[in-house]
Amino acid sequence: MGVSAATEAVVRVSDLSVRVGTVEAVHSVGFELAAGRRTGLIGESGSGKTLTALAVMGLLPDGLSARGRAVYREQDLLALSEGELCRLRGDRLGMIFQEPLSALNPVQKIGEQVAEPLRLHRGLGARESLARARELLERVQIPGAVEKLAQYPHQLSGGQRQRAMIAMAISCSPELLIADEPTTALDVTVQAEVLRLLDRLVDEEGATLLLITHDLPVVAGLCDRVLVMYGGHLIEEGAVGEVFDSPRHPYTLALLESIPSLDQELPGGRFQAIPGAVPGLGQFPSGCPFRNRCPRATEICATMPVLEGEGHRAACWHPVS
Amino acid sequence: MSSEVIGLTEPGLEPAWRRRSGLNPSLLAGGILVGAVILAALVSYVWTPFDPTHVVVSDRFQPPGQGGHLLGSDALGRDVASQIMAGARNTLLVGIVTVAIALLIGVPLGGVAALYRGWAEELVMRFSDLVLAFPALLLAFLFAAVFHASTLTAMGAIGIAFVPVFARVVRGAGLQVMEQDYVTAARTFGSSALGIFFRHLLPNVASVMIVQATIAFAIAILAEAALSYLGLGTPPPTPSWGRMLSDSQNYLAQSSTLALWPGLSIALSVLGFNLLGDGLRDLLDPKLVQRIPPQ
Amino acid sequence: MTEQPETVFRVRGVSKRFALPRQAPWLPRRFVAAVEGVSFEVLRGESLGIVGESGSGKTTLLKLLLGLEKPDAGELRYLGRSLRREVQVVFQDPVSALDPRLSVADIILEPLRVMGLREPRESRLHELLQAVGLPRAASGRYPHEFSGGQRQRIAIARALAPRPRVLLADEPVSALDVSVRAQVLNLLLDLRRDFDLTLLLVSHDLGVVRHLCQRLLVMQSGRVVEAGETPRVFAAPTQPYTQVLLAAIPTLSQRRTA
Amino acid sequence: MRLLRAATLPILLILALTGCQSGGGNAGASPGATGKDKIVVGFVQGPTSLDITSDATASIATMLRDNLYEGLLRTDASGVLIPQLATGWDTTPDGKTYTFHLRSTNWQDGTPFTAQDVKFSWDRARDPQNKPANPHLDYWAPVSSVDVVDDHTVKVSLKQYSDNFLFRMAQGSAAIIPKSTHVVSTNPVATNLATQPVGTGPFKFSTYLPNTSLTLVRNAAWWGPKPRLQQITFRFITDANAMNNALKAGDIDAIAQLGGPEQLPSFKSDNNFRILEGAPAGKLMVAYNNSKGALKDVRVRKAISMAIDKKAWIDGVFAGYAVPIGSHAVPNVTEPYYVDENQVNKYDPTEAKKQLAAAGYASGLTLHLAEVSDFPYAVRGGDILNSELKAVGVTLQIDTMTFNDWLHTVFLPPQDYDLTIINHVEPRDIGNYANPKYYWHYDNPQVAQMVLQADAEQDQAKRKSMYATVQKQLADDAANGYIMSPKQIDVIRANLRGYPEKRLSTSLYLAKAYFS
Amino acid sequence: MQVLSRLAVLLLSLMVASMAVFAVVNVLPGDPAAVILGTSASPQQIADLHRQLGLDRPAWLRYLEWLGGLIRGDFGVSLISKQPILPELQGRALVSVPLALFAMFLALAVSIPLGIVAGVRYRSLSGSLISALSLGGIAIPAFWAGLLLVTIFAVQLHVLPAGSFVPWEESPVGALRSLLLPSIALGLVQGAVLTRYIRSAVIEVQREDYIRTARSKGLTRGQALRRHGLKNAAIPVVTILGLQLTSLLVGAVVIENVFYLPGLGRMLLDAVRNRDLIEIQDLILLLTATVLVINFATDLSYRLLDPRIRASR
Repeated sequence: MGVSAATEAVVRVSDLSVRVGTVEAVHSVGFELAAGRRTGLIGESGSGKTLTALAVMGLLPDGLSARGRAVYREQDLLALSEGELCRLRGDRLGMIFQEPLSALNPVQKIGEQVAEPLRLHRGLGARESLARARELLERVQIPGAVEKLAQYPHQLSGGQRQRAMIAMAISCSPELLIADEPTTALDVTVQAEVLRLLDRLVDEEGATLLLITHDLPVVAGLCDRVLVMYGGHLIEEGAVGEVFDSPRHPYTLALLESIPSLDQELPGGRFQAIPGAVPGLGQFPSGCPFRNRCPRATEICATMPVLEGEGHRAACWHPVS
Repeated sequence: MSSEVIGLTEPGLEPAWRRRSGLNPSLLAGGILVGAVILAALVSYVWTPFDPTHVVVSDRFQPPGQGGHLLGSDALGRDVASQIMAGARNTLLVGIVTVAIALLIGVPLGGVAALYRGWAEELVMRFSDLVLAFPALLLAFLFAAVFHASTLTAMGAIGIAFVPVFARVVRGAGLQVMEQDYVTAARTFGSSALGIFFRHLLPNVASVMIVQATIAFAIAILAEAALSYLGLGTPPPTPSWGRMLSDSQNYLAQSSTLALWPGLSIALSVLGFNLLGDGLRDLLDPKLVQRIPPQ
Repeated sequence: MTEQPETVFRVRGVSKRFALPRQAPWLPRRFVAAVEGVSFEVLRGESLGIVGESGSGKTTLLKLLLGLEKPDAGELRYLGRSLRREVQVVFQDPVSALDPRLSVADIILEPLRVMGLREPRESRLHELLQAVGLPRAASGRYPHEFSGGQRQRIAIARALAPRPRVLLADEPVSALDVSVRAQVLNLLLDLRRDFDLTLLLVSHDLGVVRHLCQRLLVMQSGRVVEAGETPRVFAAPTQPYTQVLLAAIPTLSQRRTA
Repeated sequence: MRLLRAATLPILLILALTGCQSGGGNAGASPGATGKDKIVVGFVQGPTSLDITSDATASIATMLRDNLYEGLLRTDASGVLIPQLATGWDTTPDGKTYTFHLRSTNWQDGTPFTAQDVKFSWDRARDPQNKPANPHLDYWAPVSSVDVVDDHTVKVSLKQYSDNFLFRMAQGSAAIIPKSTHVVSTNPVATNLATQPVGTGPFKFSTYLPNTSLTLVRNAAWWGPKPRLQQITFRFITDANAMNNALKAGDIDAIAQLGGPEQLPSFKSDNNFRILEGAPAGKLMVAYNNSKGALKDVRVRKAISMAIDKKAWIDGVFAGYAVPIGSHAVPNVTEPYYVDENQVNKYDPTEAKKQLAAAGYASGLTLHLAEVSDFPYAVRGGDILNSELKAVGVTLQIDTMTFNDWLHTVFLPPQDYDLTIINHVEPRDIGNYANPKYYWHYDNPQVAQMVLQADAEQDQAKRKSMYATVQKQLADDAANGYIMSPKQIDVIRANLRGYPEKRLSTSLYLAKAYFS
Repeated sequence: MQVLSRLAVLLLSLMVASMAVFAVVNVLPGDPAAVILGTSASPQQIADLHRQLGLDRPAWLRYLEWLGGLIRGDFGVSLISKQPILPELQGRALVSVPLALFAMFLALAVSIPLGIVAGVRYRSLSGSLISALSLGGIAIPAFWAGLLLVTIFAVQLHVLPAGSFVPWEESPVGALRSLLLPSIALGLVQGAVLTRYIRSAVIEVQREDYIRTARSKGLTRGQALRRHGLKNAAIPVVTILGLQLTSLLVGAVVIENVFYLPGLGRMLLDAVRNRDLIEIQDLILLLTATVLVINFATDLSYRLLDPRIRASR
């Protein structure tokens, strides 16, 4: 299938590397986020997926540095000044974080926090922005939006907090919305509701979504494209159907197989395991980061393969046919 | 920041950007200063340039370097360097004894609070609240009034004033330890409270205690110096930095360096212990060190 | 299989509530019920899953079973010889489960030491390490030198040390990386078979429960809302909550239709 | 950075405050709190009571005698006796009867001063049953009766002639207090003078802040020429350094009896101040408890005396502003019987060791020193003594205490101590050696006898020779470790006039003081 | 309701503290009369004083009398000066309280900007420099700082008084001037301590997730810190501030003795030296009560700042 050339890319990331001190944690990652598309970024802890997103937003923590390009509307986000970035963040670029309790300011009322981007980017006054904040809270289906405006984050439930986060992120109708593990901290039933909400809002806003998660089924239900990262490398990329139905990279395959089916018995009565453990940062093997756990690995895997293919691309010397 | 970002959840992995290689500069500087104090104190037992209490009035107010007096001589011709060395003994003694008092009382109290919770914890916390209302110097004043001022009343008062600090730290850290699954596991095998205290709680709060003790040591030095300065600490003729300072106050016009050395000694050893505490904190990374109000 | 199955745990109408901090000394204490009127039995040799979302009371129930909490009402009995010795537990968080100040050998042998069991420690240690698939060399090392999956193996080895008959597992894989979860789950499968263990698995991950447990309890707000054979519950849940729960699980086959 | 600029705010504020005074005068001569008719005098020690007849603390007499309280006569600055409340007196040839003619004046509370007050005061003073008892009961030992002749005449009969009698009646505790007012109980007699002092002097009581200050204001109804000063404030600053700084900073106008002579050089070079170097007064000594342990042995006492290097003390403790003494007398006019006994028990550590060995303390001896931490000389002396005694094999245990504690443990019963360093500032107090219960516990009946005889001796030469013998005996007995007589040093603002110069009297008479 | 409950705890603490003080002074070492007179006073003297102090009556009665007196404003009479203690206390407080407040003001005025700058720029030279300076400041004993200040400003430059106090009624400016050097000496140390705490609170807060959230909304680092960070950073700092005021109060005791200020600290030291037990009892309780009230106020302000704090601490 592949992305049609006509679809304009909202963000084009190329050769993006992130260094944690002296260790390179993300290695020359490149991908495009096509307008209106939803892309899932999949990876386990240490895969570099969150760092990649933060690098694009210019929100890397102190001590971390990014190289490469992330072009948004002819502007390289990595080259912009803090002031220029600030004009985009919260307005054109929205982000939802994983842990809503710590991501919300504990001593500020929800209403103020949701209204802040509107004041900042739309120049709304206190009353107007609060009225808008109420509408937003209603839009994310928080019950009793009016009271919640005057409440503090700790007074909300986990799901409500995440909804408030989403309201905040979409308040200025961003073109690109990055959601970093938005439902990991939530219970299954709440997760389902929040995902449904996210799905609807992205549709309504016509935003481009980058969903970061380690949960493959979530991507399956929400996204149309998927990026798979492991050990700081982008190892597979493609439409959700293609990647999930016929994965090329052994890692992607293993990940998919490790998810136990709910309606079929386990093959051979055992869970499908990947041998070994995810190495720590800086401890991945050279070349293909998966080669020390990969059943197909050979000597050549000591050299990092390039991401190959049209539309559905994979970085593997011995791809699964 | 979420731990995901810097990969701290990864077992066995130190955040590389923290530059663990090489010595932590605070630890190094603190170690050198504290080492110097300890060395001076130890050496003073066997050797000082002069007898620190020996008076040679005709030699008084020698500038530093003159007549073999490395740091000069005081109003009665006593060698300042020798007194500083001998004073280090007193400083360390006070620090060790006060911290020992605080540890010996505070750690069991905090342990009991963390282990048993309930009314035992309530009692310990209310007690420490009460003692906290009496800052070290105030307590020292009270003791001095009731028992006659001496090094002992000073050390006792400072030590007791530190008790709640240690009790609270042990309780706080202990509560965290008690919430760990390994303690729950130990309880499921039937470990006794005492067993948990010694096997799990104590080793795991040790790093907090070490850092806390270092900081308490610094505060104890300051407090004792203040008390000796006021004449409620170490009595003469035992050399003490605080008393040297109060003596030197009379001779600021004759010899301005006289007030410099004991003050500098106090400041540097306090700095040393503070740096050591900071360095140890970075090294051991305890989360719960409590602040002690200085002076 | 005609033998009458032996009951290991008998739980009858058990409730447990916790006091909330007082608003003021003169105000009455307020309580929150964590477990309310729960009844079930655990049969020897079976594997029972307890599922529920946060706040459903499953962890409290686990503590009640372990004897770490006493029920406020109802009856809870372990019908074996020694609860302490025969019932062991594996926790969710592999970091918090192991005392960072103790070596692996000390950790694994701790139950034997505490219980005063006289056994050749050295050989037992090696047995246990082998059983959980860790090298002998691991014994002298410390928890921080191991990955999450390995730590969970150490925790399992410790639980096995006193030769338990019942193993309680509280979300044993939810803190692990996706790619290593299966290893630990397989280990549990193997151990259950090899050591003839009764397994009680507390989890919110229905996929895991589906394949590891023969029977299932669904908990909501401190109560058991549904209980039954696993395949039956998955195939035909009778309670609305169970239906919602099952429907909420994202699956690979549910694709977005653009 | 804006934040950093914010930090400069307090600095500006500080500059403003330091600047406030630049307009006020030149550095060093800042007027501080001092006006033209007010004086602030710094004292090391505040009074322990405002009742001058109740306490031996010298500062009470210094501040209050002659300023607030008056006696029948007083010593002027040079030590000469001059009339005060008595306009004059007659003496019978046998020297046993004095008739005082009293001035007609009023108490500061308005009631008239009469002969009844004199009789009341002195009868009370010589009655040991009173509480508090007069600290100088011995002053009245020779008195047999005090009789009122008329309202303005008092006759005092002595059992025998007393050379010291008039001199002593000029001292602080012989001040006259009012009979009719301020008596709160009669059996035993008690007054409220301790808190509400009333006298006949040129200044009357205003306010007293214990340990801080005592303020007197001019008594407009005083019998003498009107004082130029409107107000006297005595400010108590124990710390010698703080005192010196206070004078330099202009907070006080004079230091009465400088506690820290080491700073004299800095005053000497400053034209804003005058240093008043008085005659030596007072006997600074290491007092021995003659009745305790090893100190009973004269060889031990001699050894300690010989271990003491007076020169070191004079330089180390008083920056050279003192003269050595060898016995209990000082070379000034108040003690005309002075003889130099400095040759006895001269500094000789080797001989000291021999004496100790002879007394059986060759292997060492430990003695306790009761050290008054309020007095710089005692603290500094303690350090010197410690070093000197160590050199001869005596270990000194220093017990520090306040002057108040010292009074209650050393000076007053139980008088439990070994050694103490103290400066006796009362003139002509050699008579204390006649009292074996005095805190030294010096018990030599011959000396006691001779001291009493000397006082009763009218012949000056004979008297002097008797006193000389006593002084010699005290030195030989090493009754105490006599060290030096510190010079009375006052430092005053240069424009202060009429301040008693070279004062020998204990009192600080300020009725004539003024600023030029 | 919660405030009332805290108030009740405060009152209870005051009661217990007063008992503790009374017990230490009266019960522990035996006869206070003997304590006052020293270890070797004659039995007669002790007996006299014993009676004079009313010590022949039971301790609880004397305690209640003392407490009752305090509540009525009768602080008793000094054993040494025989003067009522309350007026003296009031006069002294006019020195000590402004001294502590003045020092606190200086400390805050210096430490808030410096602490924030050091926190924001903790990786740069200026931040490290401030940090190092503050570390040095902590190590310097306040009384030594006082001595050095006296040497420079009073002895050498003659711009400020070296010690003693010009009463307020005599000259308010003079009084302020006499408090200036002591306040600086005192404020210096406290300022250094505060700077460090503000610095670490600011560093800590900058690492919080909600700061990143704020930046994701389009706030610059500075804006995020100002709008979201500082209030959060204030929470730990306020706790420190309470402790700080306490140590200021105690520090004032020492500093007053360096500068010969007739404040509560001098009064306390004199009382200790003279063993004026009644005065000591009053003063220690007064200072302790102040500490407790400060803690109470800290607790309340903590509540105001942090909506998360509920009934439990």
